Parts: sequence; structure tokens; C-alpha cells
Amino acid sequence: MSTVRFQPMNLGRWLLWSAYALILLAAPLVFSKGGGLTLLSQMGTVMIFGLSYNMLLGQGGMLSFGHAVYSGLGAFFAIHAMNLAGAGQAPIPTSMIPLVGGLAGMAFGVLFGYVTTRRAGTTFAMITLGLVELVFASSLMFPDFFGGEGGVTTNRVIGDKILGISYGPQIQVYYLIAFWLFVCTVTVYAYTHTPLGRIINAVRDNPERVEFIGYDTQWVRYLVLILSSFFAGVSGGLSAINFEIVSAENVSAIRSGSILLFTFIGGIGFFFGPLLGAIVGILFSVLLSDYTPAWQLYLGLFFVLLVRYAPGGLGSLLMLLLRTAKFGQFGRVAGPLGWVCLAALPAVLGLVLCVEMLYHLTMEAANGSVKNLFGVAADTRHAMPWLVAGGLMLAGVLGWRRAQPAFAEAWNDASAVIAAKIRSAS
Amino acid sequence: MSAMHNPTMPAHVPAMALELRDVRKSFGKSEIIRGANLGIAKGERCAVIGPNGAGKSTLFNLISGRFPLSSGEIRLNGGVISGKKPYQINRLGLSRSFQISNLFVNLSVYENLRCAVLWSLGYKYSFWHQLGKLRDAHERAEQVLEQIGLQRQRHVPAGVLTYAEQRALEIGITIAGGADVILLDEPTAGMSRSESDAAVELIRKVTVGKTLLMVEHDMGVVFGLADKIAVLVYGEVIACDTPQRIRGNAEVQSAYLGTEQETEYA
Amino acid sequence: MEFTLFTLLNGVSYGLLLFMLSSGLTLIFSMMGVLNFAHASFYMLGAYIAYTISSQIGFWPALVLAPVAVGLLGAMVERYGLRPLHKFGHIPELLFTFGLSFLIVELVQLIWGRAAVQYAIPAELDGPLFTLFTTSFPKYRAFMMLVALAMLGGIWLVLTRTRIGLVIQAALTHPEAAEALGHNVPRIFMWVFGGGSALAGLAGVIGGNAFVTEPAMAATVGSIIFVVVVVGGMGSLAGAFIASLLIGVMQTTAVALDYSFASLLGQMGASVSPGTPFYALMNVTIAQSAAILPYLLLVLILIFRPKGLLGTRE
Amino acid sequence: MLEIRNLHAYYGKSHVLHGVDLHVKPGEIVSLLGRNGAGRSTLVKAAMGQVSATGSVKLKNEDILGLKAYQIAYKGLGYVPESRDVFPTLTVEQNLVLGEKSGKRGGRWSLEDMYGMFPRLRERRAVPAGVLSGGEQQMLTLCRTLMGDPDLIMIDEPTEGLAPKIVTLVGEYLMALKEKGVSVLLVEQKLAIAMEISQRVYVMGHGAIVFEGTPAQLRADAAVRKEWLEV
Amino acid sequence: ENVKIAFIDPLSGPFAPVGQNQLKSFQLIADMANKGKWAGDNTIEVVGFDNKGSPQESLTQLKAVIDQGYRYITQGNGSGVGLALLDAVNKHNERNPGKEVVYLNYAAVDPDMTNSKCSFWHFRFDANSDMKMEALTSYMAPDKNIKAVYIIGQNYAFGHAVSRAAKEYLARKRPDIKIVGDDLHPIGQVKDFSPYIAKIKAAGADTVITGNWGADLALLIRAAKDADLKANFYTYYGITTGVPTAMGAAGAERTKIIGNWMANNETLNGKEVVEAFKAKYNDDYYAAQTHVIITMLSNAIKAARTADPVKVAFALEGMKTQSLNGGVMMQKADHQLQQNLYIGTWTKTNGKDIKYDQEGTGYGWRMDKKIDAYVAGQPTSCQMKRPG
Ligand SMILES: Nc1ncnc2c1ncn2[C@@H]1O[C@H](COP(=O)(O)OP(=O)(O)OP(=O)(O)O)[C@@H](O)[C@H]1O
Ligand SMILES: Nc1ncnc2c1ncn2[C@@H]1O[C@H](COP(=O)(O)OP(=O)(O)OP(=O)(O)O)[C@@H](O)[C@H]1O
Ligand SMILES: [Mg+2]
Ligand SMILES: [Mg+2]
Repeated sequence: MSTVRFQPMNLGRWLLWSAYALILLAAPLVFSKGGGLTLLSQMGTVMIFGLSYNMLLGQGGMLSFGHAVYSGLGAFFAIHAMNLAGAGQAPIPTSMIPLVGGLAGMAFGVLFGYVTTRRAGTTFAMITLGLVELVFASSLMFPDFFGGEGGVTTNRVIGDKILGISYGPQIQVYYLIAFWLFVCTVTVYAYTHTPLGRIINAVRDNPERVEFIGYDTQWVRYLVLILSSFFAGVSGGLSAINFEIVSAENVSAIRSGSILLFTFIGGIGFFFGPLLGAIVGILFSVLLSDYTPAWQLYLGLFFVLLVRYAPGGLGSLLMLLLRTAKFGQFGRVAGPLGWVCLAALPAVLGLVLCVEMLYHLTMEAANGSVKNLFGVAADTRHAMPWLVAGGLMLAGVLGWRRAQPAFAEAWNDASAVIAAKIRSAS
Repeated sequence: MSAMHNPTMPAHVPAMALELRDVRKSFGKSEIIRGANLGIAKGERCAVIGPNGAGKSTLFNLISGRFPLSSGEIRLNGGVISGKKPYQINRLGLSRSFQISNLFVNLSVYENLRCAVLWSLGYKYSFWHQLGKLRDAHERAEQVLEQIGLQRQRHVPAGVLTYAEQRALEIGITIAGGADVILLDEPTAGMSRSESDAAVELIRKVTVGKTLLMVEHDMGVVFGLADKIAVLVYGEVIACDTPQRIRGNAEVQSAYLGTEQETEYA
Repeated sequence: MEFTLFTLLNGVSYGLLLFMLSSGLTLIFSMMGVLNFAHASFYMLGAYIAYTISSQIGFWPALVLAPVAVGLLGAMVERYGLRPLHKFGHIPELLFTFGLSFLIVELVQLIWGRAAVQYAIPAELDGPLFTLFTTSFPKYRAFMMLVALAMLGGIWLVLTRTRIGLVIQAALTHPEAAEALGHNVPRIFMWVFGGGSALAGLAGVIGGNAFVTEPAMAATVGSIIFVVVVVGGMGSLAGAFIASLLIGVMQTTAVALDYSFASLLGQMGASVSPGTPFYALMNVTIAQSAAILPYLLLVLILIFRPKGLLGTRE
Repeated sequence: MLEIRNLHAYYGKSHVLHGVDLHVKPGEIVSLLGRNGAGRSTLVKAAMGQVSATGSVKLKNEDILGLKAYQIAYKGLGYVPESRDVFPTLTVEQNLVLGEKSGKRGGRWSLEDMYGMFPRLRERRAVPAGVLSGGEQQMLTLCRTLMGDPDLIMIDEPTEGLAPKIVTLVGEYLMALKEKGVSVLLVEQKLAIAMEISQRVYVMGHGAIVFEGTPAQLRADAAVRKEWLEV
Repeated sequence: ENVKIAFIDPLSGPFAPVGQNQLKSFQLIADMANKGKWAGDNTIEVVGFDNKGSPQESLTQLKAVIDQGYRYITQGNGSGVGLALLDAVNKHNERNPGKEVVYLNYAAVDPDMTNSKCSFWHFRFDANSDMKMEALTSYMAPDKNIKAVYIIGQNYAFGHAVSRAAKEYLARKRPDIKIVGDDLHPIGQVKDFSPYIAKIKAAGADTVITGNWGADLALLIRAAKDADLKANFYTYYGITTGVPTAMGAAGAERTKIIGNWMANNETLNGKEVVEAFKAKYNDDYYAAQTHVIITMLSNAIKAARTADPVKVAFALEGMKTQSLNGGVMMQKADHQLQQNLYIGTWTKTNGKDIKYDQEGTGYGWRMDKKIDAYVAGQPTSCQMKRPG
């Protein structure tokens, strides 16, 4: 992200973008059944939100606990706009509603940002925390606009169909979101390669020096926040269309927290990190919660382990692999890596079994002690299933013990070779 | 101090690049700069020497707007800059380096330099230009890169450069913006003889036609570069003169050089 | 008279409770610079563990054992969780504790169930301490205030009688240099974190039965304690203390004030009807906005005095 | 006093020291010379346990390689890093106080001695060390280590950024240390004082010792100087 | 045929205990229904879906369950969620004719849902807050000791509704009673209620009416005990999971409740359910609406001879049946169930008329009065659009 050669135009990039567009187009065809569409739509909105958030955190080093303020307020304005349009008082087509959200978000960026961006670092983080709590509390105090705890609802089907599109069916909404997602991704990416986008990196690394190359760091932060709050607003507008409801939780610290979480899972050091993060995050918080009551435990575990062992997020892992591949070292690590994963598998499985049975024992014991796990009925009162689970974990750990050193070895060699290649290259 | 050592009164001399008039700075109770007067003509290379804690870096910080003055006045090319913010001063054509390297550690060497040229090329806070398409920025960065001899490290993050390389980049960033008044704070600190000689060459090369003000303890460098030396002791400029005269100056000897120095620089 | 007196008394005691909650965080946050989002979770753990212990061998042992247990846990967390992350800067540390708070809530629910548990106030501390006019002041509140003050004294002694504070500050900027001078930095960090957690645990032991011991109890105190620490000022224990009292009194007195902007205008003769702009805004009484006052304070402080009340650094 | 045998040091994969042998006798000042990047700092860091190394490092005939830095410090080895690592948020005096080792009273030096050495520090005692001038920071780090009362002190480029006058001063103080029975391992850039104050000098090049002898011998040996010190 | 009902309520987070309890209640009754063939050969199954207490999450879940082919949903915790679901269900049914969904509301008590916002697709089986207040006030009216009433509630729609109704009805029935205070506090944020108690005391109230639930209610009552405030608390939700434990002895003889049923009713009607529930889940059954819902749904399915929601909905309109709290009737005009209401006081159990305690606290609800359905009846402003 930080180093780009002088390349007015670049074919590889074109290919990449078209591939991206294709994926967006094809996704609903692949994940058509069940709640697939609903999930995809949600991911789309969160992706935009994540991109906007990473403009602050990843690229600007501005840790915000209150970014939901901008997406949330954007969403509220969007939904009121929809209701006006529905009542025929404002001629705004649904497809343009995200713009309303974006502008609203931006407006609040201008307003709040002026205050918050006066400071950087921890102070900034704390101000945003205070701000989000303020906005959240007030949102419950003014039900006229925020609709109290029930929120504001709307009907996204405005007027009659325009060339067959009413935005009633989810699929149409998905494509609307996909469209905006694509546009936002392109623009945000473009932004990262503008003077402002680069200077904010400089501000992240060393604000003091930036002052001595002619830039007012406060302004840089302020402008970036305004831009990012625009995209946050867009995602808010889209979620308003998608859910047809906006409520206080849209401006809550929890929302802000979760986008921080997701973005970090994806990897704040990479442009595409937020996109990854959104996918994983939504899968965890929406999909998993349908299958198991322990989803929060899994999310917590996954997250803690990730932070602990890959602070660069999933993005960093991916990039490492890509790098090894790029330097033709993948063959060297592939085998050992495979073994490690193979070893990890039973361990994870065993863990999941244990957790599920524990939950069953403590929460649903009343409905009989039998728990159906992956199609197998296990009686949580008998030792057998526990032994199996324990055995699996043990096997996994032992396997890991065996496989890990080989992998470490291979990996180090590979990275050594790569390092050498780079040095000889420069 | 006596009148003969008094720095040339700026009023009489035309075309002053930088003028300090009775500049004072105190932190809390302690007054660090006690009415410093100094005038540097355009194109002049002036070195500031003085004991540790005399206030050299502080003086730089005052000139470059890092600290506000307590009193007095600083003029850049005739215009008053005291009270302005660092970035404003920089935009007026004054650029400085730091005693302890102060880089954008996660950005590549190339990006460090490109960032440094953006404002001076008028791109300001633009978020509509594509960096990749800014040929002038690219060329300027390349040029500096080549001047400081770091082409081979162009894609290396500044953080992992060796000490000497970092010092070079430090200078590169300082001059990249094309400012015509350059302040360097101990540019050769921590370098070996050989490296500092190289550094001197570099500095001479990149500051042709510019006004240079630098702090330096290494007399070799000082006498090698400067065509004028200002001696700062306890926040006062006790002398400002040509190298030969300064060398002869007893007051300077006692205050700064101490005795039997020459061995090493011979 | 009675009303104002008790409002004040309530304010102070609430403030002291806040201090009890946040003192541990002050230690960790403002000295180690780690925004420990799991602090509230440690508070909850303290409550639950105390509940279990006190149901077995009584409240007083729990008062000692629970904090110790939580402290040890905290130390473990620092040793195996945070220490390796230190080199990556604050954000990973923060997020680690963030994820940890998730985990702890879940574990608590696994072990103690989702509903509230019956963690009763010990008999000898139950009941009124004294009764002024017609209002009685409960013993337990007094006990809470006492413990809070004890905490203050304890921490103050540690920080002034030992060099721990200095070493930590030093290690924050140059850990290697600090070690080269013969300070076992990692161990100090571990115990400071453990100590902070133990304080949270103690707060839990006492807050748990004063209020409700339930899985949601962590979330409810979550952000207010940050407000206290930040308003008080980084690195300042006294600041945190003053801030807690300030917020406590401010909030309780605010509850007593049923004035709104509208009523104010009303007294000045201007009448406010639903027609007037910002009608809703004007009708919010101070009492209703009591809950947001701390955050308002936080934002204002950070804007106008980023150091915090008695802070030494930003 | 200090005895280093066949020391190999690594930064991750890059092998920086290739079997260095070096020793310092009690009450001796030994200088370690060499170009930038020769590996001198790495050597002292390795001895201090801050860089992973193999071989043997003995202090007072005790093996200290592999110990943690703070343990080594307690064994009486002092280290003044080349990057002036003052604790910026603490005052000058607090910095000095931190130098003392807890539970180890009655060392050779007191605060007063330090202020005596560099009066400048006394003047600045109450300001945060972060705002000190470059040179003042250099003085502070030196004094801070002395407060720990080491038996052998390793100093990495102490005269860096010091005014010539102070440089000569530092030279004298190092002699004074010697008088107090403290051995000194001095990593220097400036030949002049190194030659002047040390009994023996080592010259290092490419991570190995290329010369060992008295200053006189080094002066005599133009070849070594030419190859390993000058350009 | 197996009729599946999606139970969309909090199953994780702060409100999980309540949600869990009510889900279990549904499932227990469903079992009984299936064993007793209430719906003929059709069986009824209730499956829980976690909405984490949030309106938005609920809509996501709604989408999900519809995708999975559910045609009946039920929800009760929070009118906010209720209104959101109601709105979403209407939209869905309008956009997807032939795939209609019916919303069986068991506890969302915002009056609007059966007045201005009433819908053919929505049936409410709990008494709405106005009805409860009507009953409550008519119980308070004859009590001459009540002179000064203080209203305190959480600062959101329901809290506002309670306070509005209380003032209005008391003014109607007992103009002499003074409303000495009316407070709104943020939900779930107040740790220390003593300042509010001090206020109530200062106002000289002898009676407090509150719509608080959860910790907000428990803490309020504890603070009252601590400050030794001698006033009765008339609550809506003193019975919900968690409150009894938290309230404990502090609430004894001080806390009153208005509900549509209580275990210790005059005939201990429904004790078999209570005991079965205790036996199976070691928890207390109190959500009697679950019984009404399953009963009426079964009857409707039998009557309509199909599980098709539209037909069943028509069958439900105006249906009468017997439930735990006596005869009940689903009013055609607004789909608001008409039922008897009960008022009780938190008291030590005595094994006789106060047989069942809650959450093993040794305290239970003593029935003070049974109020007949008509007393609580409300006029409705509902204009319902019916399909076809
Ligand atoms: N922000 C500040 N607050 C208090 N004192 C300061 C501050 N900045 C500098 N000083 C003091 O001002 C004096 C001059 O500092 P300065 O860095 O200018 O010295 P210098 O001439 O650069 O010395 P050196 O050659 O060692 O770098 C020092 O004694 C320093 O302690
Ligand atoms: N942290 C590090 N990671 C990787 N390589 C390093 C690191 N520090 C130093 N090196 C390399 O190790 C070699 C020796 O470094 P060292 O600092 O010991 O040299 P030196 O003799 O002290 O020179 P200087 O005069 O710069 O202090 C150099 O090539 C340097 O680039
Ligand atoms: Mg300086
Ligand atoms: Mg070195």
C-alpha cells in the first residue's frame, strides 16, 4: 500500500478490478439459497463501512471508537428521506438514497470532526468514545427524530417500478448495494493514491515532521475524517434500504466497536483488509449465531487468537502466502503447511464438540441430555462423547507438535531466501 | 559583549535571507535564548557552534516555528515569520532537518521524498490528483533520491535504513521541497570520518545557491563547509565571523573549543 | 435540608464507588498505557467468584480470596496475552482485551448461567447505619466508601513509597534501557496488571451484592470508568479520585434538578409550545440528561484540557 | 574482569559477529575502534544480553551469556547505549534515581557526585529529560549508569554530539572512573581521546577483531589504521 | 402437518434469561398440545431465534425464518422490536402474496399495535399497557390511603406510555390524588437509584407506579428499602425472570404487580403447568399468554382445517376459549385479546394460598384481586384492512 511506482496506467490493476466486479455480479448466483442474499447484502454495507473506517485507522492511525455516529446518522437521514419520498414530498429515487446518507454523514463529519480531529492518538480515541455515547444517549432522548428504541421504519418500495426495478425483492437490493460497493471501493482506492491519501500516511507515521514539509496535520486529519464519514454515511444509507429500519443501535458504541473488530480481523495494514473482515465478521455474528448459542464464545476465541498470533489480521497471513508464492517458495512451505492444518483440524473439531456439549449441559439440559452434533447424537451425560472430543483435541495437539517444527523450518528458509532475493534485487 | 563582535546589524545589509533580532526564549523560569541577534545573507553558508545546551537546537526550533518566541523578531527574506506555525514558515521557503532523525518510518524512501515535495509543487490537500500521474513530483523525488545516493534503497521502508542512510534521507527530505533557506541540526552526528566527509560533499552539492544554517560539533565539517561561523554561548551569539577569525578568537577558544583540539582534524 | 444532605451523601458514595471501579484501570491505563477493555469483565468475575466463595465459606474470606484470584488471572493475561503483543503497539493490546471481554462474559454464562445470581449482602453489614430525619443510610454503603478510601491509600503508598511508577513510565518509552539498569521490567508489568485486575475484582466483590450480579453487569459500567480515568487525567491517581467524586456528585444532583431549557424560558416569560423549533430538545430536563453528563464532561475536558484535571501528559 | 570468547551474534538471520575474542582486566580502560557497521555496538549489546549470541561471556569468571539484561546489570555490568535512551517523561533527577539498583545501597557514586561532574545537569535537574539538549542527554545516560555502581562499564560513543571541550572533559572523567577501580570498555569514533586514555585498544572490522595492542602499537601500525579506520 | 412457530426474541445478552424462560414456556405448552392432540393430527413446534434484543437483528431473523419456510412468528420482548416486526410482516405479506406470515404477539404491549398501527396479520395475546393501567387504577381508586403518587419509568416509548396513561386515568378516577412526580431515567444505565428515591421521598409520595423491568426495577426497589422508603410500588414486570432474585426480601409487601395471570390465583388454576415447568426446567412458569396462543392456534387450525396462515387468521378473529386465566376472547375489531387481569403483592410464601415462590427466593405473589376483562376494556381506533 505504501510503495507505488510511477505508472500512469497499469494493466494488472484493470484485470483485478474487473475480476472484483465479476465476483460481485456472480456472488448471488452462487449463494442463492436460504439467507444467502440477506447475508451478502449485509456484507456489502459493512464492507463499505469498513473501508471508510480503515481510512482513519489503517491509513491515518486514528483509532476511533465512534465511527458508527457517521454511518448511523447518515442512515437516519436516509430513512427519513425515503419516508419523505414515499409520502411524495421529495422526488428521490431509492437508488440515490445512499447519496443522501453519504452527504448527511459528511455533514456530521464536518461538524464533529472539527472538534475531534483537533487531537490525535489516545485523546482522539477517547473523544470519539465520549461522542458516540453522547449521540447514542441523545438518540433515545429525542424519539421524534430517532424513533426511540423502536427506531424509524420505512418502505423501500417507492412509487412504481422503473424498468422493472422496485427494490422490493432482495436480489434487486443486493445489486444496488453491490453497485455502490464497487463505486466506493474504486473511489476509496483512488483516494489512497492521491496527495491527501499519502500525506495521511505520513501523519500516521510522524505527525511532527509533516508540519515541517508544509502540511497542517490538523487539517489533514480533518479532511480525511470528512471524506471517510461520507463513505460511512453511504453504507448507513444502504443499510437503511436493506433493513428498512434504523434504530439507536446504529449510532451505538457497540456498532463502532464491531467495525473496529471486523476491520482489524481483516487487517488494517491492507486496503482489502476491511473487505475480508466484513465477510468473516458477518459470517460469525449473523450466520454462526443461527447455528449455535456459543457464537460469541467462538468469535471471542477466534478474535483473541488472531490478535495474539497474527496482529496483522487475516490480510497479513494472506499476503505472506502470496509473497512466498510470488517468489516461488510456495512449494517449499505447502507440504508442511498442509500437515499443520491437518493437525489443527481435529483439535478445532474437538474444541467445538466440547463447547457445544458444555453449552448443552448448562443451558438445554432440560430437553434431555442428548445433543445432536454434526448429525451424530451424543449423550452429554455419558463419558464417551467427552472422551472422543478430548481425544480429538489431544490428537490435534500432538499432531501439531509433530508438524509445527517442520513448518517453522520450511517457513524460515523460505523467508530467508525471499529476503536474499529482495536484497539482490535492490 | 563588545560591539566589534556584535553581528552585522541587519538593517544596513541588504538581501538578508534570515534575520534574528533580540530573540528571547524561556521555558518556565529558565531563559534559554537571551537576546540572540544574527543575520545571514542570501546564499551564505553559516554554521552555529557552541557548548552543549547553549540553545542551538532551540534556536532552530524558534526559527522553524516549532516553539513560539518569548520576545524578539525573526524575518525570512524580509518578512516577519515569528509567531507563524511550522507549516506556514515552511511554505515561505524555510526547511529544516532534525538532530535525531525524524522520518516517516513505514513509508518507503521514495514515498518519504515524494511526500516532501507535494506541497511545494502546489498539490496541497488534493484528493483528486492521482499520485501515479504526477510526473513532476516523481521526477523531483527521483532527482533528490539520486542526489543523496539512495536509489538502490528506493523501496526500502525508511525505518530499516542504517544510521548513515537515515541521516542522508533526513537531509533529502529537508531539501526536497526546494526551500531556499535550509537549517541542518548536526547533520553528521554519529558518522565516521569517511561518512561525514561524504555527508559534507552531499550538503555542499544540494545547497548550492541556497542559504544554509547548520549546527555542528565536528570542527572538520564546520571549517570544511561554512563561510561564516556564529558562536552561541548561553543563548547569546558571542561572535559571528569567518572561520579563520573565529579560530583565532580567544573567547571562543575558552568557551567552546577548549585547548589542543587540532590533533584530530589535522 | 434532608433532601440536599442525602443527595450530597449519595453523590459522594456513588463517586467513591466509581473510584473503586476505576482505580484499577487508572493503574493499568494511565501507567501502562493499555486501554484494558476487559477491566469491567474482571469486575464481574470478582463478583461471581465472591458469590461462589461466600456461598461456601462466607463473605469475609471472599473479600480476600476473590480479588487474589482475579489478580492472578490478570497476571496470567498479561504474561501470556499482552506481553507478546507489546511490541505491536497499543491497538493490538486493546483489541486483545476487547476480545477477552467477550470471552469472559461467555464463560461466566457457561459457569453461572444467564440469569442473575443471589449474591446477598452479609447479615452483619445489612440494614441501616444511621437514620437522619426519616431517611436511613445503609451500613453497606458506608462499608463501600471505606474500602474505596482504603484502595486510594493503598495505591498511593505503592506509588510513592516505591519506584514502580517511575520504572513503568521509563519502560514505556525505553524498555531495553530500563532493563539494562537492572529493572525486571516484564515482571513489574505483569504485577501491575495483576494488581489492577485485583482491584477490579475487589470492586466486584463489593459492587456485586450492592447491585445485581448478572452477566450484563460488566457492560453497564463499561465506558463510564474510562470517562473517570480520562477526565481525571492520565497518570494521575488523585485526578481519578477527584473525577469520580465530581461525576458522582454531578450526576446525583443533576437527577434532583427538574429544570429544562423550556421551563427556564417559561420563567422568563417566554412560552414554549410544541410549535417552537427544538421543542423536544428544550423540554429535556437536567434530570433526564443526568446519564449523558459524564460523556459531555469527557468531551469538553478533552477539548479544552486534554491532559485531564490533574494529568501530567496527553 | 570481562572475558569474551568466540562470540557470534545475530540479528534474526543476519550474522553480525563472527567469533570475537576480547577481554578487559580489572581497573583497565580498553577502547574498541572501528568503522561504522563494524559491529562494535552489537558486541556490547550482546554482552548485555540484548542481542542473541553464542560463545561465552564471563564477568568476574561468571558466565553471563544467556542471562536477562537486568540480571547481568545486577552482576555489576554497566552499559551506556549509543542511542541516548533517556526516559523523556521523567525528570533528570528521576532518571538518575532509576539508575540505582533497588536494595543495593552505598555505591561508589551519589547524586551529588554526578551533579559535580556535569553542573549543567544540576541546573536542569527538574525538567523532563526529553527536552534536554542532545549533549545533556548524553551526559545524563552516562551518569544514570554510574548511579548503578557497576564494576565494569561499557560505553558506546559517549562523546557523540558533545562539544570539543566536553569531549576532553569526558576523557578525564573516564580516567577518574579508573581511579575508583571501575574498568571501562569504550566504543569510540574519535581516535584522539581513545588513544589518549586507554591502556589497550581493539580494532574491529566486519564483525571480527582485526587488531589488538597498545595505543602506541596502533599509532605505529599505519597499515591497520589505513585499512580499518581511515578511508 | 407440523406447524412451526419462529420465536424471535433475545436468547443471548442481558435479556436472554427472560427470552429463554418464555421460549421454554412455549415449548412446554406445545408438548402438552401435541400430546393432547389439541390441533387434531397437526403438531405444533416452537423454535427459538436470537434477535439479541435489537429491532434490526429481528428483521434479519425474520428474513431468515421466512427463507426457511416459517409462516408463524411470535415475539414479546419490547414494543420497539414488536413495531418493527409488525411493519416488516405487513410489507412482506404485501410483496409476497401467497406466502403470508402471521405475527402472534405475546407481550409487546404498546397500545398503537392494536390501534393506529393495527394489522390483520397481528394478534396480541397480552393486555396492552393501557388496559393494564386501567385495571391498576380501578384497583387503586377505592384505596383511600393513596394520596400522593409518583411515576418513574425508563426513558423510552413504553415508559412514556405508562406515565401518560397513569396520569390520565388517575385524574379520571381519583381527581384528589396528587401526581407528586414524574421521572424518566435512561434504560439500564443507572447504577445507583438512591438519588431518585431521595427525590420520591422529598416529594412525599405514598405510592410509586413504574414500568421498569430488569435490573432497573430491582435496583429501584432495593434503593427504596435501603433508604427505608415507605411506599408501595405498582409494577408491570416484577414477575419477569431475574427481578425476583434481585429484589429478594427488599420487595416484600412493598412491590405489587399487574399481570394477566399468576400462579397463586384463587383456584391455583394452571398448577399442573407450573409444576411440570418446575420439574422439567427448574424454573417458574409465568407467561400464561403462551398457553392462550397455543390453545387458540390449535383451535383455529382445527376450525380452518388447514394451517394456511390467512385462513387461520380469519378463524382466530373473534375466537373465544378457556385459558389459565378463565374465558378469553380475541376481539375481531383490533385483534386485542380480552382477558381477566390479576393484581398481586410480593409476599413470603405460606404453602397455602401463597403456594408457589419464584426463583427459590421463598417469596411469591399473593393475589390481591382478580379484575374482570370488561373493566380493562378499551375503545379502539383501529381500521383494519382485511385481505380479499
Ligand atoms: N521544552 C523545553 N523545556 C525546558 N527546557 C528546554 C526545552 N527545550 C530545551 N530546553 C533546554 O534548553 C537548553 C538548550 O537546549 P538545546 O537543545 O538548544 O541545546 P543545544 O545547543 O542544541 O545543545 P546540543 O549541542 O547538546 O544539542 C538545554 O539546557 C535544554 O535543557
Ligand atoms: N537491529 C538491527 N537489525 C539488523 N541489522 C542490524 C541491526 N542493528 C545493526 N545491524 C547491522 O549490524 C552491523 C553492525 O552494527 P553495529 O551497530 O554494531 O555497528 P557499529 O560498529 O556500532 O557502527 P556504528 O558506528 O554505526 O555504531 C551493521 O551492518 C548494521 O547494519
Ligand atoms: Mg542540539
Ligand atoms: Mg554503534
